[in-house]
Amino acid sequence: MNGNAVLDVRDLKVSFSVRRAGRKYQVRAVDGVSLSLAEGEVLGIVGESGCGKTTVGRSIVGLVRPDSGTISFKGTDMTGASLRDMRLNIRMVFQDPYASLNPRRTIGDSVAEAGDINGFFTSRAGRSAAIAATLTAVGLDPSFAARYPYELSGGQRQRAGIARTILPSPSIVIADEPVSALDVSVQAQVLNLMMDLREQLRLSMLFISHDLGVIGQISNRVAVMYMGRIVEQAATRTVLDDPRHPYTRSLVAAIPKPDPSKRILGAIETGEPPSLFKRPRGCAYAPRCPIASDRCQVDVPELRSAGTDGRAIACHNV
Amino acid sequence: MLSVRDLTVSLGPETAPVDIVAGVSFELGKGEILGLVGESGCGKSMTSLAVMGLLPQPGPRIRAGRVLLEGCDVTQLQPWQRVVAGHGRMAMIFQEPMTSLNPVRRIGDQIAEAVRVHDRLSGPPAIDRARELLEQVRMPDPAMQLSAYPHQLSGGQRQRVMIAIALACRPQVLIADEPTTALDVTIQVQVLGLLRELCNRLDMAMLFITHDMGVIAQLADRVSVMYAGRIVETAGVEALFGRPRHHYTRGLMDCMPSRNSGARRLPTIAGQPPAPGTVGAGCVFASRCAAVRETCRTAAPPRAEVSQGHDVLCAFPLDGGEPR
Amino acid sequence: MRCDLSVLMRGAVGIATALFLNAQASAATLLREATIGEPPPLDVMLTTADVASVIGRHIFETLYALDSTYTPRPMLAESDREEDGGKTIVIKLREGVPFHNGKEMTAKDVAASLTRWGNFGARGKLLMAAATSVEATGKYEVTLKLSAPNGAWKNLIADVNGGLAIYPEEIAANAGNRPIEQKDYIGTGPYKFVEWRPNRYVEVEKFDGYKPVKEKGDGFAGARVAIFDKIRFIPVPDVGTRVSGVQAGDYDYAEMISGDLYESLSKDQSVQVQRTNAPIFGLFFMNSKQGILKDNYKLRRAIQTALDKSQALRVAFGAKDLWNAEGSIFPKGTPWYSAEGVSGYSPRDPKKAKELAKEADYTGTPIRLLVSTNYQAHYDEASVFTRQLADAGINVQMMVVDWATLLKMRGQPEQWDIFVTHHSFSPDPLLLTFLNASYPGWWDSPEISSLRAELIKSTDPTARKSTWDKIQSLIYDQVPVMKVGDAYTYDIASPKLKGLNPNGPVFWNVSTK
Amino acid sequence: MWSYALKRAGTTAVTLLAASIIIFAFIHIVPGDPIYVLLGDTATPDQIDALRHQLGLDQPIILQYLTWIGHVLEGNLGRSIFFQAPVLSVIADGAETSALLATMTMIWVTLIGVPIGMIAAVRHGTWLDQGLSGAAMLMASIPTFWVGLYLILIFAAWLGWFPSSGYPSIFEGGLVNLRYLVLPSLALAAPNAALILRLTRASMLDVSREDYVRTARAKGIRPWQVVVRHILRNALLAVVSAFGFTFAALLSEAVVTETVFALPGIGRLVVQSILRRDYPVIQGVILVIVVVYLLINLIVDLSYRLLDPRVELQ
Amino acid sequence: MSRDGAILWLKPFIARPIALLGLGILLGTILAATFAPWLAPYDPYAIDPSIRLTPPNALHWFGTDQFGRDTLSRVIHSARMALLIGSGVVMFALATGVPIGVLSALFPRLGHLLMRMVDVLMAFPSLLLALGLIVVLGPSVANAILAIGLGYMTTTTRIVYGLTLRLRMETYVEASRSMGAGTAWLIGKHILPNLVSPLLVQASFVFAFAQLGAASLDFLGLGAPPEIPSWGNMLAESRTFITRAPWLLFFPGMMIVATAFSLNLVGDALRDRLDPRFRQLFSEKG
Repeated sequence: MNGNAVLDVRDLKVSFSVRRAGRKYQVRAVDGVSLSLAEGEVLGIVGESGCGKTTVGRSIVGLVRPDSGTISFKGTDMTGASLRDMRLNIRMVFQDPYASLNPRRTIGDSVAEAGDINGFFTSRAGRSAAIAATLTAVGLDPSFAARYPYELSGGQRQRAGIARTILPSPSIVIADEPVSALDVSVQAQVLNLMMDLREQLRLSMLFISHDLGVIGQISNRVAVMYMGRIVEQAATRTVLDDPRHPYTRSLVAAIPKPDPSKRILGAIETGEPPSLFKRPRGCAYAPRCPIASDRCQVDVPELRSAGTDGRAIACHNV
Repeated sequence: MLSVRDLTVSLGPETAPVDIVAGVSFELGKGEILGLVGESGCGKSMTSLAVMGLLPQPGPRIRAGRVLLEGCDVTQLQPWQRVVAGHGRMAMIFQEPMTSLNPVRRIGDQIAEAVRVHDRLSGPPAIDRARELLEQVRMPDPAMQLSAYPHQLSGGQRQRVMIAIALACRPQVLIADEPTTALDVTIQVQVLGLLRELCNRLDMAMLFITHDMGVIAQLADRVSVMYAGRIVETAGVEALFGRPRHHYTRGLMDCMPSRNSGARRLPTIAGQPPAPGTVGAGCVFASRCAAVRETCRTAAPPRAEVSQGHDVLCAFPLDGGEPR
Repeated sequence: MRCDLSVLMRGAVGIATALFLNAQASAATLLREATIGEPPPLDVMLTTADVASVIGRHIFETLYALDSTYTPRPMLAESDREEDGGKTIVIKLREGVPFHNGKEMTAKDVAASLTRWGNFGARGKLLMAAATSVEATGKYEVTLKLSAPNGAWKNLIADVNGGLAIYPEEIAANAGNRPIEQKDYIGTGPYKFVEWRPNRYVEVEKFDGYKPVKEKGDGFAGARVAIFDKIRFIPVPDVGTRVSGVQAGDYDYAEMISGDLYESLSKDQSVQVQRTNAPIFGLFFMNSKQGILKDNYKLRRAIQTALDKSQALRVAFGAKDLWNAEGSIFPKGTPWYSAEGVSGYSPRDPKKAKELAKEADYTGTPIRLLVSTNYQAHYDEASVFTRQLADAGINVQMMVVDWATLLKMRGQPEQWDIFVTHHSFSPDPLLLTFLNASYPGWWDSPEISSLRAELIKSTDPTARKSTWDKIQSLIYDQVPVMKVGDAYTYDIASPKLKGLNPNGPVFWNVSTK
Repeated sequence: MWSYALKRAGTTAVTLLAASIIIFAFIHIVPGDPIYVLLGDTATPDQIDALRHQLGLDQPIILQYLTWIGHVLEGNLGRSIFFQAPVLSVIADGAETSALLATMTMIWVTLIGVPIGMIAAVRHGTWLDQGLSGAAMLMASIPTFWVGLYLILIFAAWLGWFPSSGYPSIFEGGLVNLRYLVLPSLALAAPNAALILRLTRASMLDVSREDYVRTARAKGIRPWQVVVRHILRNALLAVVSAFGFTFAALLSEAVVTETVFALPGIGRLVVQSILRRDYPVIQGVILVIVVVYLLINLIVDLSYRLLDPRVELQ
Repeated sequence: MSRDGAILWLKPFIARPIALLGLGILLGTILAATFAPWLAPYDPYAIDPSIRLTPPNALHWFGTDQFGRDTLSRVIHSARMALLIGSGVVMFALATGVPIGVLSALFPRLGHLLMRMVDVLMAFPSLLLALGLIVVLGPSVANAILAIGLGYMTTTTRIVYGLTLRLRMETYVEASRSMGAGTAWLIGKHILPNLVSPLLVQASFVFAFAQLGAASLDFLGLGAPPEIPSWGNMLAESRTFITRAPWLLFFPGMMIVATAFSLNLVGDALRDRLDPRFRQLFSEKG
């Protein structure tokens, strides 16, 4: 898409086989997603549970093998390649700060892991210094290097989890729900940290979340996913202030606003969530959609450009 | 309707108790929705379990305080004992609809079980009543779902079943402990709508526990904010969101991304809550408070009514002049 | 469903009632004997296993039977005569003796049995290797011709253990070397075979057509009268279980009780103790074919010199009544008793043993002792000796295996230097295993070869006895085997039984008080 | 359900086939030779060779396997070298004892393990629970044969309440003969009951911490109803699969018990056949035990699926 | 491990006196085994038929056996065999089970095959498997270890396989993979360190049940050579004397029970230490 894209994902498809009652089902988790990430940009991916947003992120860092599609880093296709060199460039922050640190390793070892794996450090002293500097950068005291995860609070752990992704400094960070397990007050601290680091290290970021508030805070652009596909994509403000796709609309409308004067309960209709095992033939959202037409039942809408600021929508009826 | 007075829940030995809920008091009127909001570990769930008589055994226990339902003391009674004593009109729904239903028993049976206890019905009438309850919670195709197992339902549907079970108790007070946290936003809005509608229709009071200020704002009539085992502020929902008087409440609201969307940086509350048992003589929030003064560290703050129905546990509350 | 259940219930009640009624129905007299284990097939001609012969001698009979002094007496035979200087033996049979299948026993049956025994029988070669012909020379007369006289022939055919049991002709002729099948367990004995339930029991039943001899019962000889209607031989390998079984009344008789219980059981009112009158004796075989002990008579003597056999006997057999540190191969009171060489039997002289070993140029090479745990006594003896030899500086390494493995390994001369077994009482030296040069140990020095030939050829008792004296002296000189000592096994029985036989477990003539 | 059952049966069959190869291979590299045991000490080499040929033991081993497995598929497990009888009938003779012993043991295990486990769980944390759990742990640490020997000493030799050993079939002496199995089944039940007790307790405690138990309590139903309707059934699901495992394991644990009590079961049969090198019987018994083991596991697996609605039935 | 870690490990023992008792018995056994020649009042092999089968008395606290050997000395010396067999079985089970289990979980195709083979082995009841193996290999200490170990190899493999499958899905393992970690790195830095504590629990149970298995083999005459003192051999040797000399069976049997019991107690305490629920009792969830 963009010539200056650091990351370019083309037509990504991922499916899993799921066993249920002795039968195998093929579940399409990601069904043809394309996106690109410009240098220094934060792209938010938002969607509800099971929409495939996490799978997109995991495919990019090589944790999931896609069925088809390409993932290129600065113009080099990474799918199926030996990924050693790429690994230091694209890194992932995980959701659960409790699970993402090995309880048997010190914070220092966890933070230095990417460097250790890839032979980044040339001396012990250099390694210690780098760990200390990185811990300081994420707002932790360097003495934390010798501690174990159980000695840290949730916020501290997530800082350590972030520290791990910036030593040595990468080009792209994939952040998969990095704050959703945190309390609001801690969440704000971590979001601030991420925004600071992005600026200081000139990172590009793919920020995956179910929380439009968080997405709105940190990202430049937003892609809304539903059942494995992007249904709407645009600049953050545009999506939040003027959602077009019927799904995006109900999503935005359903956010409980912290304002008792704007009560929405009972005012909006959002329908039943889809089953992963029974994908509709046409538009996946059609069964819940208030404006679905006959065409929507049979014909899958493609993501098409709509409007000026890079907005794209996958809907027959808007 | 429900009155909780100086409720204190403690862990550890009798000789050196660690209070995880310290002197919580609140009143819940008929048909009223009281939101209890706080961060994880603040003791809000323990409060709800203590009120319901469901504290896990062995584990925390009620060390002091009373729980009065329509003026009757039910503090030390478990739900079944309350039913026997004639004060069983209280019910509870929980956070995880996935695990809160028995996976090997049919939906209908699980509802009918509560019907049997509270309506003294059995056999087909109990099942009829169960179907009726499923209708009340807007379950699609209720007659069919009676014979379904929990795993055959979606998360939202399971939470509706939980609500139906609660309704089977014909409660005057419903305690909802983070009932929508595990649900997607589009489903959350449905469940919240249902709960409010039921409260209105059945004239039922609800104690709604959550960490989400947005949900509270949408649902509650009155709000209590909890911090480190204490209620630090109580007010009507408009007053609280309009003019928070406690520094913690204010901080909590300020750091919500959706309130600040687009801002360069989010305001934060420095530090982290004190661990239970490490609270000294002073204000529990002193270590994190931006406006802390010397007395805050040494003397417990007074509970002050800053305006009609608006209590704050702070020696130096924010002034109420400037609405946010 | 409810209806089905009631039908089921009624069925169950019916079965239960039937089972209980069944319990009361068994009124016939039954004797239950606890044997030391499951027997091999009851083809007593082929097997030397005691378990098999205990059962077998109730079913099968021999031409002669040993009395309580272990002298052969006619059983199926009526009389005999020797011709041609002992080279021809003519045996006259009793008339009118029926097999269990109703047919009368004749000379043809005996001839066929003799032939099979000669070809395949466990002990048949000893006599029949020299046989030139076996013929029925009359309906009740059998003639056996030998190339050389055999002084021990009557002894050789008098025991049912590996011996000449008389089978019906067609069974003996067709069986070949394969153990005869259960349906062919047809003999002339006072009991006939009923059924064999593996691991449960072997059952025999009174044979109504049995014809006893006229003489009074004495040892295995004389009249045999079946008093019990049925006998069950129940394998109970654990000796403690056998004992408590008899004490509790679950069994009427139990074989081979360990010596250590002898004293307490002798005083026990709930059992009677039955000691056998013929001792068995432990044997340590030296490897004469291969290895460090081959032809090394000095080292062998050194080994024997180091030992105190009474210690081993005491450990292995317990009560003093049950063992006898006796150097003579044959016990006192038997015609073969001899004092030749017995000074070398159990000197317990470690110092002298050390000297002897030094003379034999022994340098501490491990001597491999093959022993099995299946027989506790073997193991006990070996343990004690190993310890005593260690004191004399002789390094013995025990190789403890199970009996089946031992039987295989002892056939391979490279595997061992000494192996442990025991020998049951035998009425004639020729029946001793170590006089058989093909038996593992392979004692075949020129000296023994000539003495053995002498012993076979001679029919004169006095001459044979003096030959045996020389052989025993040679045994203490060349030490092909070491005798541990005489041991008397004992059995226990319910105090109600009377008429028990000191020769061993035999249940004819046995009744309840 | 049926497709699942078929599939499970298929894998069971494959496992069985692999097991049969192992059984055959193992037995045939055993040192020691049945011929010697059969012919006794005085056999000549000629006799040995003749018998070996006759029994087919001189053929290539693969051929011996194919012959064996072919016969097995026809229901013919061969003839016992020692008993001179069909292996199947030899095993069938022992099967009654072993099956009754295992059943009786399972009855003890159930009667002791499950209720006491329940009591311990319900009284969780009290001295009663600690006492019962400790006792169970102790029971699980006692060798069965040791228990057996002392049971014989006390109840048979000293008190004379039960027979010390042996077992005459109930078809010959009636049901009263079951008294022969009381002591052995108790000895065998001791450690297994302890394990089931601990499992029941742990499983009930696990379940009682589940959210749905809290839901049930919130409904206001009585504690015993919570235990019976919500805890017990779910907890027993886990216990059921352990039952199958225990039952199958009993067949081999019985090896020692049957030896101590001189019971004519297949456990003792296998030990003695090993000592006698009776190949066909060893093969047959082990094969039968493995078949029973796999079958029980199959049944447990399928019934588990029937009991647990989370597995959808199609 | 850090000092705090060590304290965490000791916690379950301090909390439960009975677990402390288990630890005590275990230490006692280890001491007895180590210092057997100094602790034992007599040479365990010394034969003296003149004092055979004497009941416990001042000179021979546990009495003497049929060879006149001192039972107490033999019981003490037998602790060596118990520890040898137990640790041998544990090591065998771990040395085989851990690699097979870990590799099976990390390489699903290989794993499928290997786990099928484990299934086949598991279809043989463990004692039967041990018997068969002993008959093939002949009775000896090493073979007893192998035969008993094989049964626990399968269960250990199963446990390791299950744990590794779970660990493989742990976020920190995924994080490591996302940074390009190879299999060796994952195993060495993430999987093995996290297997240590569950394997410690498994090891103590295996150790306990190996005692019972070894005793059964000894009892059937298929375990350690009978001339070597071991509790199982002592039982096998003296079972015929149960009515005459019940003490001969009592002491070695008690030692087997005590050792197995103490190991079970230790394993139980360690398992509770591992069980997250145990700790959750002390921390409130929001």
